[in-house]
Amino acid sequence: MDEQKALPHMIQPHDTLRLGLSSLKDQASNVHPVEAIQKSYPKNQEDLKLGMLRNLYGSALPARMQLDKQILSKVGRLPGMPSSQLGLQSLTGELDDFGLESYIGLPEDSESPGPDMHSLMEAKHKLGLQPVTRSIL
Amino acid sequence: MTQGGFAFDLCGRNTYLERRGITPPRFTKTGTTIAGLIFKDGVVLGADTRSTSDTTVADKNCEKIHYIAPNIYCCGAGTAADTENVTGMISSTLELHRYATGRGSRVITALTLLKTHLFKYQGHVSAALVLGGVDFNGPHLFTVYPHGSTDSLPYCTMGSGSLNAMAVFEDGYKEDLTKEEGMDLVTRAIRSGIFNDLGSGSNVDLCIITKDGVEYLRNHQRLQDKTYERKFPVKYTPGTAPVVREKVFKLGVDVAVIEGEPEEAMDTT
Amino acid sequence: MSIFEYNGAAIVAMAGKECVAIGSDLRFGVQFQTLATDYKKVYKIHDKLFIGLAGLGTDAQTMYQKLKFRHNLYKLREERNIKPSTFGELVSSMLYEKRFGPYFVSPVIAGLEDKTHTPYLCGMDTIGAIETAHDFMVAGTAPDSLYGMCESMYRPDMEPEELFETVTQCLMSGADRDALSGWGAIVYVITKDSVVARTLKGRMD
Amino acid sequence: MANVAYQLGSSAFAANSVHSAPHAHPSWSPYDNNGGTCVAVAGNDYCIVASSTRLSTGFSILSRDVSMVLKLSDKLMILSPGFQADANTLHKVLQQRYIRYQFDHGRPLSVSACAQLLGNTLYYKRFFPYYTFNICAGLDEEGKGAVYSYDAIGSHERSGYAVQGSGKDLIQPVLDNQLKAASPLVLPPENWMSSLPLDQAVDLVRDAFVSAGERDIYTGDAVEIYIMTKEGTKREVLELKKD
Repeated sequence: MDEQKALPHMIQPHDTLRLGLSSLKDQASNVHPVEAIQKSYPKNQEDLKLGMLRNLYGSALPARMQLDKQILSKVGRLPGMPSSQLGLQSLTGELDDFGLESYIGLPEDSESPGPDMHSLMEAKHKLGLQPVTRSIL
Repeated sequence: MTQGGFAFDLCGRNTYLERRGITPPRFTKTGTTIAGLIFKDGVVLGADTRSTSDTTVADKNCEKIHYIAPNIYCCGAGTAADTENVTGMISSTLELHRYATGRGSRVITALTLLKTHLFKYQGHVSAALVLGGVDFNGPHLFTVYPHGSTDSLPYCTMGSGSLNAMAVFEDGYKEDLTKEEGMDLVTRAIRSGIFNDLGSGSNVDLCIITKDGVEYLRNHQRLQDKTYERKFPVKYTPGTAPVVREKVFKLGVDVAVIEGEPEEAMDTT
Repeated sequence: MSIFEYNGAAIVAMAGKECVAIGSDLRFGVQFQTLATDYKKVYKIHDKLFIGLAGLGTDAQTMYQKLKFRHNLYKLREERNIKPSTFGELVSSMLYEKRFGPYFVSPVIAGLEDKTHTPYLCGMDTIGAIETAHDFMVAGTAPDSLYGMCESMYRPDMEPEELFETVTQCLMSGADRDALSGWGAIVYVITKDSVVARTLKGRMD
Repeated sequence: MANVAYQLGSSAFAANSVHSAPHAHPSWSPYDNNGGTCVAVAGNDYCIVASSTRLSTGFSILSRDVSMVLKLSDKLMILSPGFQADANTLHKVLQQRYIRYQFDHGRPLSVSACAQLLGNTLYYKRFFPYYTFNICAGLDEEGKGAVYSYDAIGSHERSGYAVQGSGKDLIQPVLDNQLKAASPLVLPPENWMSSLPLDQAVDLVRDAFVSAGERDIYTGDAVEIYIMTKEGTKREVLELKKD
């Protein structure tokens, strides 16, 4: 997933034409502590849960669950199209969760169109182009 | 995976402005006196109805007792927007949970959800709550602090008027109060907050929860009305305002929908 | 200096008998310099729903464009105009989304429910804490002045003409005591069959 | 040390600590604001003076019945909302100067002379000011109302009416709008005396305080109103909301 507090290093040359002028400092620092919380919380919770399961039932079960997770996360439409990922959500128990993320700041409500399909595909296959949201405002 | 949640795109600009000495506006706080106690067969929650922005009264009759579930209510103090959204979110989660399990909600579930949510945000979401309800385990009363810590108490008070209210509780509380005694004690506690604490005021809202049901007495006591009515009320005669330009937009009647088959409706003769 | 005092605004909304009035001053300025005197801060969402946006000018304009977009989206989905109370919730969740990096805008919403023609008034702080009111709602750089005027001049169940006069007096006198708002005013009076927009001449100083 | 003591005394675990941001500890200040609002309206043959009687600090009420009015004589009063410790000392000084003036000159202090005296007394402590926003009001020699309003260090101006204190912003526009005396902002300056008859002016003052009591948390409990006319001075108390 994305780096926590790692030093910002150049993965590939910065695409100024599409991403605008930006220094490395912007990417590294989280603008607000809550942003860091919101980004890292799901991963931390999952690690916590898998750790508990490892202690309770041995390491086979968490390993299998992670395997299932990888398989299920492959299921879905091309990136950029909304896919329900029912399997993945039922595995992680997120299906019947109702958190802040379920009604605040939903992508389909936002005014700016999502990133273009092309850059999303390149990002998915790690060919280097970062997805950029074209903002009309 | 919905990736909703808080947006931080304006944070950069806001911190830039703040560094240049431009102070951000303050949020509406509920100065607040809220209180709750457990009596023989249930829970009584009480709250005042004043919300302030700094030292000006923003809302003279706001609602601080929020619905969580048919048998659970929650009083909120602190930043008004946070208490509103946190209680709204938890009540939706519990409703989904009731559909999934087909059973009534437990107070402890609401508490754990609130606690987890507030702890997750490490106190940035500043909501101080008094959570009360009755489930099959009997009456429960909890307080939840903004950082996620909770207490389970027979009686409790929160908010800027909590000292005043707690004084009345310490004086009057005993085990197995009847419903009337409980209501009276909570009302007196809220009143002492209203009169002595400047952050609380206006009316008393009460909510009595028992296993048979809920009585939500909005404005149970309207304490004071204006003490003086003008003898020479101001009546501006029409035309005193210096109007420069006037535009009148006539609003057309909504489109009339004619029922029936298209042929009948359209008269093509 | 508070961010609200960068541009300056004065907005008053008041409810009458099956009618509601909302008005704002006309000054557009940056700190203590006035740049334009025809900049109204009340926007129309639809014939029976107006929103006044006080606070930082840039955020107010951005908010209005986003609100127009979302209302169009709503109309496409629901095939009708939005109800004022639902619109209040929409604005509130939009503001709360930016809880930790907020828009510096404090909206005032005034509208008439379409069937029952009951007035709907609500105001918010910058992160969307809704306060519904049955009498009046104010926002801007001199809220105390506007509160003082409205508190003295308001009477329940006023007729549209009287409501217009009262809102005008509150707005003008309130704004007179504030260096950052004034320069005339515009007041919309919304009844079940008409919307009357009147521009007013105020002290130009 | 009043401020720090109150800071410790106020409820530490309350959800919102008033004086300081959560992590910045409050820097010590010799001053405090005890709230309260004062109004004075001058008419052709009367002068109305009113002041709320609530004394508070932070978010708690210290007393519900404290007068902020110094009654020097039936025709001369001084109102000092703000920091009451300074107000009390200022009132002692003025009372003493008033009495000495009478011995020195054989006649009571007039309103205009008192206004100048108050201005000088305030400016005397220019670099450690009395933290009060005074109003000096009374009847002048011809029996007309006279109202002078001040800032903390003595700059004063005579006007038709004056408002000071925590409810100032709330009441000021109402008086501008209602008192036929044109608002002092109107140019060229018209006759700034209020032409309202006495009973309407008192009615206006009463309503102004009730409205301020609704919105300002520091204005409430009661308002004491003095009505000064040639015949003498009448005092009445209007109860306000206690919350």
